[in-house]
Amino acid sequence: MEKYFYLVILFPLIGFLVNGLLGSKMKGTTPGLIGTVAVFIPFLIALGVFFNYGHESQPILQNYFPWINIFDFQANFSILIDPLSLQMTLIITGIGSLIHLYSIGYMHDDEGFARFFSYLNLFIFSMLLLVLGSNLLILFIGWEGVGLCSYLLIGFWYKNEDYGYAARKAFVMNRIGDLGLIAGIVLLWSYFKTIEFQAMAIHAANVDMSDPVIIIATLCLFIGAIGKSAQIPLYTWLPDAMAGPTPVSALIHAATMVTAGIYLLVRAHFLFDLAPSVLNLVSYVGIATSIFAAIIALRQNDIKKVLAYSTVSQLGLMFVALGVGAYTTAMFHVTTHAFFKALLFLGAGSVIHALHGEQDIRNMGGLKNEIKSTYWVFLIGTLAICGIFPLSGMFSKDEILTVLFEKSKGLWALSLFSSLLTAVYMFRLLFLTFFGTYRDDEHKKSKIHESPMVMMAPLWVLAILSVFGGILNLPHLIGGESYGKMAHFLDPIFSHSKLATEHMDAGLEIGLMALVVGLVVIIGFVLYNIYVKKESLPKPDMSLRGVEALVANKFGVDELYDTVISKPVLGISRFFGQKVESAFDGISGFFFVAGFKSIGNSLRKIQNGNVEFYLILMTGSIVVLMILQFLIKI
Amino acid sequence: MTLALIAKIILVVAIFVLTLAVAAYSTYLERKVAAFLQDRLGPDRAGPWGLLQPLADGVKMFTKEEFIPAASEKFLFILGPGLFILTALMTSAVIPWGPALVIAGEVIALQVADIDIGVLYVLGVVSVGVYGIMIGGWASNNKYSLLGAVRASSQMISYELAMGISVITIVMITGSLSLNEIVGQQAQGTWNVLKQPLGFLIFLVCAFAETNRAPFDLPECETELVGGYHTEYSSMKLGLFLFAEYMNMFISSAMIATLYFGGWHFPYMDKLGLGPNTLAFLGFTVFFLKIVFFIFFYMWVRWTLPRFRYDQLMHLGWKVLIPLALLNMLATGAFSLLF
Amino acid sequence: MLMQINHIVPIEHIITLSCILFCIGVMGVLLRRNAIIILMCIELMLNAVNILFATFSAYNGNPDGQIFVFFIMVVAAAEVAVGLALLVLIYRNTRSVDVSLLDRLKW
Amino acid sequence: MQYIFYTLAFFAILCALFVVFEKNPVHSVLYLILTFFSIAGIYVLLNAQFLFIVQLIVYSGAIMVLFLFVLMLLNLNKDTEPQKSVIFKTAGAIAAGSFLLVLVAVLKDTQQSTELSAMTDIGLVKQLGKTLFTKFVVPFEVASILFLAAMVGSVLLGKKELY
Repeated sequence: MEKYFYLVILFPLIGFLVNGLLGSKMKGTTPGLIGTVAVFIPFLIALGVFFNYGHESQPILQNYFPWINIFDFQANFSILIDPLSLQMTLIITGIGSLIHLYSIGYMHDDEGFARFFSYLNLFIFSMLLLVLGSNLLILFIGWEGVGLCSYLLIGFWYKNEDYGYAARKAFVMNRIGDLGLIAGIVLLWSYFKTIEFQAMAIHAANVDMSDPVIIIATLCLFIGAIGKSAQIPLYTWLPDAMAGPTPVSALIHAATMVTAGIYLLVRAHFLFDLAPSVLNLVSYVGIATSIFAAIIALRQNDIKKVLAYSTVSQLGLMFVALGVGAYTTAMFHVTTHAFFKALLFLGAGSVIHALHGEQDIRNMGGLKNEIKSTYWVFLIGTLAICGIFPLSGMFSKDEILTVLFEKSKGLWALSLFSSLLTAVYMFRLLFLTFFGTYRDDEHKKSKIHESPMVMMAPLWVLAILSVFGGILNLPHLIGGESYGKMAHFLDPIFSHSKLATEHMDAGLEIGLMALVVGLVVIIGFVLYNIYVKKESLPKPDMSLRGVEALVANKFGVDELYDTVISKPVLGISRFFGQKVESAFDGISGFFFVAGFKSIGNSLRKIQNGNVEFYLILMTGSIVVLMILQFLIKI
Repeated sequence: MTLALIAKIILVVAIFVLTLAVAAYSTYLERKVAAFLQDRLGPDRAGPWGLLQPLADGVKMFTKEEFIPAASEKFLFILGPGLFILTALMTSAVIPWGPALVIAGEVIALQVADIDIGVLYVLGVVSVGVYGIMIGGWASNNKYSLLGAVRASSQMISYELAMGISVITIVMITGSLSLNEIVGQQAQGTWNVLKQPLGFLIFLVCAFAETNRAPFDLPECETELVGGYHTEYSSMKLGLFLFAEYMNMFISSAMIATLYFGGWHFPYMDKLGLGPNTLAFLGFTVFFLKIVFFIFFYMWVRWTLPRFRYDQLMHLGWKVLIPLALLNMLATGAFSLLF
Repeated sequence: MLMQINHIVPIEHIITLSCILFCIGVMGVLLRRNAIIILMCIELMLNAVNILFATFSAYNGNPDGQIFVFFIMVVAAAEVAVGLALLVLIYRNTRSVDVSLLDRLKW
Repeated sequence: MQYIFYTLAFFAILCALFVVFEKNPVHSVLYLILTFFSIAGIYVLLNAQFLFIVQLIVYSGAIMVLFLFVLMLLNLNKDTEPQKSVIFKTAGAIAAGSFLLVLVAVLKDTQQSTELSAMTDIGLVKQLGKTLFTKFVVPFEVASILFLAAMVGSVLLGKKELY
């Protein structure tokens, strides 16, 4: 099975090429089917490899061809199959194929149907390269590839200028992070003389704690991760990225690409372990992002924007977990988050589909009777993300909180606050969308329809995964003998990976769990009272005052960036472009150009166009050269 | 050594005489065939059935007035026909005329030179053969002659390609460039015409074009160019040109017979149980009969088919024969690779 | 029939022959104005080099030199085909093949 | 044996000189053909059978026929070629002469391998074919592409419709 693993990468590429080159000629849903199959087959292969992969199996390094070989720099095109990359591959291809399937329904009457699937396949290909690459350079190709696909897909409806700007914004923000990643790669290569993960891990064992180069390098990698995973200060692109079609938001901007930063940190954990100060920074940035984004989400009225800020907030939580060294916990949350956030986004997509493009929750309400199936899956997603027992989100979030409780009480309190905020904005979203009465005119209401089967089927699969996803990594207390399966699976990667709850006092553990669940339930009831019983609505934007207005305006971060960074840079460029350059031209023109001109004038007479003259000159020169050679030899 | 040397000299002289004789009687045959095809009698005055007609023609040629145009390049004007007849004769050196003789215990091959690149030698001599016409035509300083010469050169270069490619297929299935070996293998197995029917057709058409025979006689077509490259020639120099043309016909018939029809081989040759010398005689006779048949074929075609137009000739050469020959070569290669 | 030339003729003589032929070619290129003759002189120079290749190949018992001659002939044939086509074009435009008339390539 | 070589060499040089100094371009071509024949003879002396026949077919049979053809087609006579100025002529002659001097001087100094080979069969078609299709197979195939390109190029150039 491992032998055919290259097909995992190859199939999406073939799908991309077929859809990209021939897609416009195909009829109906053919490109969609091709795209879906091109992702589903790799999922099956990865599944086969996964079941063959025992606890004792060694990581498999598959070397396809030497790619760059200059002096002592060597980069092979090779992939590394180990538990970490295997898990990511399963998430990417599994959720990817569900979302491809969903997209067939969602995009079916879009004119760019084939183009959409070719982009999606290219994205899957790049993402697989990112997680499977055995060295930093292959990872970097994938990293840039997913950035490109994200750009292409955010700006998919490129005829809308705002969407184009959103795409450009995402691209530029990502580039800032990429710069950090490039710097990190170069630094690591100059330090280790290799960019292979396995070789670096062996070398890293002999490196001192807090080695300055390692600290700077990890900082650089972290900057890359910040850009890709939308952390403070580079998070503003992700909410704007909701301009793309909803399946894109689900796949790229919730489930897979944004977790690339997490993956990078986990993959390079042996370096981060050597730099505790950077790890601290990671957790501070994570917690700040998490709370900040959660607060913004409280005042958003666009159904996708709420989810986008929720994603930023959840990613922040994962970074907090990484910051305290709980890599397995972070990976667990990545997995469950992929399930329920994809579910929520696709559910939101289904709502939007039902309402023919309406995204503002103030114009919704009472939809639970109209689109029952969507309501149920959305409810499951909400409960999962809020952490209601026994849904998957509860387990992963509880893991994070427990770890933090052990490591740092302050971080624990802040994270708890953040996850309670999650409950607040998610319940608000749920109640405003599905409960109460429909708030738009009756004419539109008559047109509401449930999404087709091809969209609902992936939703239900994801709903089931969201419900039972916790089984993957049960705490000892509940799972008994089969606890912490994912932790065991990832064990070979992190030799010290253990469940935080493993040695914890059972009473304390239950107490913590009960505290969180209880608070969430209370919040749920309070919000039900506010939004369903009293039917209070979000105020119109105009009437907001003070802090509320600030929050609704996303704390004005975009405007801040504009004033602090963009405008000064533009001013400086203008100054250099118009003033300094012309000054240089004037000076150099005066001294050099005139001189070269006179030399050229005298030399160009040789160029008289006469072939015979050239020939004699040529022969004469050869004679002179040979005489010189002859004389020198003697 | 001496016996072999003497035999070689005798062979050379014999072939020379034979070539001349065949060429001479080809002129007679041509007239007779033409008459036969046109339901006439043909020459019948000189000797019985006009058999001495070639002699009479020769005498006429030799005794006519030598005429060299004043504006011509005299040396080249004389050199032209000589070169043409020289190249026509040179090819005969590598043709195996029959199975080896055994005289006084020594094996004497009926071949002047058994060089192992015989096929290439033939191609080389044929490619040089055009100079006689070109030099003669140019030196005449006559526009018709010049046009004839230019036509001849481009025609011969064009058809050489297809001919060379079709010969290469023979080399491919034989694995040797020696004509002796090619004939020997045909004697062991089947004649090449059965293995290479398409190649044979291409070679045949090209041979017509290379010898400037109708329907490809554009360099000398009377109706357009008066006499083409030999417009200004008279007496025996004209005779040499005409003679060389018949020689070329003879030699190319011999080449067709050698390459495609087994040379001196005839079926059940080994089963007869005859001595080597008898076999050599029989083989030579059979070979000669084959040659005569092809000479007859040449004439048959000449008096049956109309002449091509020049653009049609080029079209046929470049757009039909060369692609066909290439395809044939590809197919032969694929076939010999697979089976 | 074929004898060992390398026992009879010193290699220097063949090299000298090649040099002389080459320089005659150079001289032709320099002295003539007819582009066709110049092209022919280039062929002559190529042939001089071919002799050299063949000689070294024969004297050292290494077939590579003769292969090179073969390739040079291939390139020469291609060159002549294109070169003569160009000359015919030039002749059509200027009614002459005089290289000194072709002096418009100066700026 | 060596007399054959010297005769051929002398003949080649003589004809080559005529190529350069003959006024009539057609005569030049004919002399060049003779030069090539002498060179082919030298190939025979060098045991390079294959080169001999290829020289005959390619140079004498194809390239020179092409030259002759073009000359006849353009109908260039001796009057059509203007002479160069004396300065150019002397400059050319001096350049070529000094080139010869330098060339001979340089080559005289080069080290020749004293150990001469006794292999006589390297020039045979069989040997050369084996080398050509094993060691030099890629250049061989590339050469065929070159030929195709040259053919297409000259056909395109020769088309009248372009102008």
